[in-house]
Amino acid sequence: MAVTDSATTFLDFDDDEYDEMTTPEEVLRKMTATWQNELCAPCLLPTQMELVEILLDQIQGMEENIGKQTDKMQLRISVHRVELQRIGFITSDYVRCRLQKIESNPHDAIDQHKKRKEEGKSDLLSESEMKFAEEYALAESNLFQKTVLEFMPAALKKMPVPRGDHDDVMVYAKVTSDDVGNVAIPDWQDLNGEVILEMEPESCHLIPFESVHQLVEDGNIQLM
Amino acid sequence: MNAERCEFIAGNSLIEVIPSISDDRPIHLISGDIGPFEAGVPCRIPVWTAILMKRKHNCKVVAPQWMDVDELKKILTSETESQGLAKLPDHFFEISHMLVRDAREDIFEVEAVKSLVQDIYDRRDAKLRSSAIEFLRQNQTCHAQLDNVQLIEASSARATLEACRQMGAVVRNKHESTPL
Amino acid sequence: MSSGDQNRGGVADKALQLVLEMKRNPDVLPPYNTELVRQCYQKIDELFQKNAAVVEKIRAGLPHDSTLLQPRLAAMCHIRRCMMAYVNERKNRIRSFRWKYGGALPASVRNALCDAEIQFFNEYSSTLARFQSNLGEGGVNLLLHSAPPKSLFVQVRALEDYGEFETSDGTQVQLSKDSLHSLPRQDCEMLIRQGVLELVH
Amino acid sequence: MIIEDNFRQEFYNKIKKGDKSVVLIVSVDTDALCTTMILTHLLRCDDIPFSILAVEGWSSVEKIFADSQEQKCHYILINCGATRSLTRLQIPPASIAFVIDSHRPFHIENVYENGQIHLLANPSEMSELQIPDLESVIREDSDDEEDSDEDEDQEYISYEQRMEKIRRKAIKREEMQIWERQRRTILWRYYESTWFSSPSCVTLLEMAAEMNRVSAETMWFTAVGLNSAMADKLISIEMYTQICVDRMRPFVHRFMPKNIVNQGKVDDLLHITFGRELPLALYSHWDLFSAMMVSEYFSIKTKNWTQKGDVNIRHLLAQLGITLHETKQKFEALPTEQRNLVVDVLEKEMDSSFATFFGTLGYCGKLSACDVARAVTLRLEMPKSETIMNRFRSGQSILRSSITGERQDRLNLNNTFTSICQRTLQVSWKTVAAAINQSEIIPNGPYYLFSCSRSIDEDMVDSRHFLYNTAGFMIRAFASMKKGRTTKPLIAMFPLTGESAGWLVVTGVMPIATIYEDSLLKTCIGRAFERVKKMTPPLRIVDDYFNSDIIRLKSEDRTRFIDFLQTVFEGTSN
Repeated sequence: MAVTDSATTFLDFDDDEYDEMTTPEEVLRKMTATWQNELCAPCLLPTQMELVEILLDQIQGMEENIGKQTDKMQLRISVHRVELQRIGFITSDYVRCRLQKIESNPHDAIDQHKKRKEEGKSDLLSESEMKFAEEYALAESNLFQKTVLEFMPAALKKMPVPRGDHDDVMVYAKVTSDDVGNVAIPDWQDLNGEVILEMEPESCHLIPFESVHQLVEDGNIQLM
Repeated sequence: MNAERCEFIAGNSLIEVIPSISDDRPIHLISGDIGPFEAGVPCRIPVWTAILMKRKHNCKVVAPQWMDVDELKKILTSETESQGLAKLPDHFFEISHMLVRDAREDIFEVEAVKSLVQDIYDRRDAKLRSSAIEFLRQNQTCHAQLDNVQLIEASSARATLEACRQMGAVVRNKHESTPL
Repeated sequence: MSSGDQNRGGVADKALQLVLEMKRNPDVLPPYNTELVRQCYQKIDELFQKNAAVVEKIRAGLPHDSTLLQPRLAAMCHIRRCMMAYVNERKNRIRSFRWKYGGALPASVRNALCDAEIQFFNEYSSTLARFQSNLGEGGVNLLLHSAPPKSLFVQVRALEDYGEFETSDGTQVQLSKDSLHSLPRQDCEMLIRQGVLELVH
Repeated sequence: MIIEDNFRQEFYNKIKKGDKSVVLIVSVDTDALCTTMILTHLLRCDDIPFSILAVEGWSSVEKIFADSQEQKCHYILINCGATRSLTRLQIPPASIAFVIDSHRPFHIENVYENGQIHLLANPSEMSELQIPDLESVIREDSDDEEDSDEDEDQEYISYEQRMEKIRRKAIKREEMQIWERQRRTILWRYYESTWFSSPSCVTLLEMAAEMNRVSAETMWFTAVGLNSAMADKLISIEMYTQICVDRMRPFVHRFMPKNIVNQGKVDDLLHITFGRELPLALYSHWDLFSAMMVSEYFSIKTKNWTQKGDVNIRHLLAQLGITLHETKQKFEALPTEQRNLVVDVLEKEMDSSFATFFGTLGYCGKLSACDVARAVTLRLEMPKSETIMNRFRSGQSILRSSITGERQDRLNLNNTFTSICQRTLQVSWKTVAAAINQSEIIPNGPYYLFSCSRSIDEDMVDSRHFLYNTAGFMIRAFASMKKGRTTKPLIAMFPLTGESAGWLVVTGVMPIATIYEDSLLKTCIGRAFERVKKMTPPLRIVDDYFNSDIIRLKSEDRTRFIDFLQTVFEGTSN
């Protein structure tokens, strides 16, 4: 590709996770992979909203550049504009997909987020996603309260929060990095046993999601 | 994830074009630089840019070398002979679909190419379908290895998988909610 | 449900009617059936009183028949579950309207909602609006970019005299009835959604 | 001002700057539609936003201008706007107008208004236009003030000087009168007749070629637009052939099958070939007999509206060696060599040199540009009850359906041929036959008058294609019945029904004997109607059409209109 690998350094992130220089191209590639994973995963994956924020900045900067251009009719302007639309689509579609998942079970998302925080894992929800989940959960319970639960006898006023059960969901997973090692899947022959599978690079598997959940979060597996 | 999004992702793959305009300043896109362009000199750019420039009469698309009748015939035969799925270039179906639609005049024997790609898709789809039925019928293992599956095939198969899962849920529900 | 059962009346047939009402109108949101909902929770209350009476007898050591305690509880849960399913399905459609029409609900939809639902829509609307406002610098309208972009420009036809309209790069366009336009997709996505513009080949 | 060449620089690059919004005001006719398709293709290539407003009369153009007085935009008027002064139509002061119109002559004020209005004309026609030079028609206002200043500041002037001034003013006034009279005669000759120059779509194709953005589709649109000008009797066969030979030549061979480099076997790319075609409307979608019976040439030759008609037809067919059975069968059903044989025979009989463009797409059969042009025109002009934009859109979809491979589109196209086109030809023939058989065409001094009593299908009567073809057919048929009928024009009146009941649509056609120099179909009917409208007591005449030789007249004013027209033609009052 005539694309020169000029790593135009972009931003040094103070956030420790991004200590090495990250080019916008690298951010976009990671965003595309994350978006694809989020679309294919049955449950919420850890939030990557910083990628979205970086790309939204990039779009803003590029739009200002185009605004300054006098001759708006050249080819490069159209190419830039289409690219901005494409990036705008990925970021919006990613956020919409996550909102959909939060809305389908806000309480579960909030509890999961707190659990991961206690276990010291990476955040499931971003700050604004958490706020959204709480506000939405409140709005939803207000609705149920005013239409049904209010009229229930005392014992029936409480509703158990349904738990998302994702263990039996199968996904298509492609191994993208090299030394991924092995993965355990439930052995249907003997119920408390496990089968160990070897994950060679570039191999594709139809496999229960929970078995590869961690690998997906680490970015070693790409869902399809 | 659906076919439309697969085609969108496929748009990022690179393809060779012969520009009919010259521009010595490369275009610094967020997804990397493209160009500079020199009329008549082939260069590689993302498929979405190629289609954009094609619509503006600014370039001719060079069909990928696998998008040629003899090459496709070879793929079709290897697909028929092998049990599993043959290895195909990434986004094989989406790219051929996009080029046949938007760069029709630049593809030699576009009609033959179109029907060969369709045959290859049908052959693989039949394989995927039969292995899926087999997989769902057995209860020995909850894992199947199918290397070389294309993204677009996985996304269409996922719909059937999801349907089967819901069927299972409905059946389980029936048992639970049957009166005591 | 043969006619025989009809006069005895299944304990949860009202609840079932609620759920069927939604099933029979997949596209149009039927008006909120306050009456049927009321009958449902009155049925639950009736069952609850009966159980309470049996429990009183048990506490007082009087002769009682506790065989129906459990079935009545199961019936109460089942009716409640149908009511929740009814409200939940309506809630999901109300959410989809926010994504279809943006902040302003058309009157036809608004009239079909009960007060609690209107309040839910408003709360949901503002929650979403707040979330969108702190995305990126000046906020992002998530209703835009609803599909992978095919082309920069779309061909549209104005269905009414909308009047003056300014595109993102500042050109003024006069959207008079029955006029055709080629406009940046981004600019007219909302107008298409509100039925001012119609996509044409 | 007039732009003669380098349209890309003078016209396209100006609107490309993008500082003003681009608004296309398009007349609803096939040439304008094809021009719009090519221009919008170019605009889309360059991502230039634009709007399209379809118009059918000067009043709608005036309304558009009135509604956007403060607008700052580039108006592109297609097949309208050249023949009347746009400044008088209150074109928004801050807007610029580019006029791509085949109507001639240009209005003087449009020509000499060099800031706001730009008329696109092709270099080859500048001599035909004979535009009077500026001084002879437009008086500089400056020289009037001069006189008035002189008087104030020179009160005490000698007697001789005062006499000298009076004499000089008298001479000046006299010069003014002479200039005035000369101006009137110049303008009289300049506006005397109206005609059509080459279709606008050809100009657009050449501009697209300048930007090397010609595709098979744009070429096909031009072929259809050019043929529509023929089918609507706007340009002569000589002019049509001259355009095909000169201006279309660089493109004719570009999309021939053998020229496309990677031509495999049959693929569904659009190929355009150029070749001879029988000038018999829709014959390949019909049976030969019906096509011949409604065609001008064969009807007049066999006078098939008379009782002897049948005998003449059989006699002619026998003479040509064509069996009746052959002509009654659907043309497509005939075996190919029989088809070619019959076409050659008929072509020799009509001694026609007509050739046109054919589009082939994958497995669907060949389509001739003149049949498609006819179908598009009738979809654009009928039914009048349909809104302008709906008709514009259905004309557009028929034009597009001729170049997509889809089966459904081809069905719509064939349905248009069989239903609307054939019916229009039949109604046109019936009108002419009735007019002659019931001798409804009456000589009225300097012109013949046909005043249609039967009410014709209300959709058709308002269509330019129907009016021009029927009037042309009628005068030739009328002249073929008796000698000496070739020196007077024919005025035809048709009653309107529906919500415009009580009105007549009036058009006219020049005498057969008129000799058209440099193959331009010049007519002075429009001028005559204008002068009748100016006469007192004023008649209720609506001349809103872009073609001045079609007007609407209140039925009650019919008799006075006939008399006024008679005086105009006799030239007693100029």
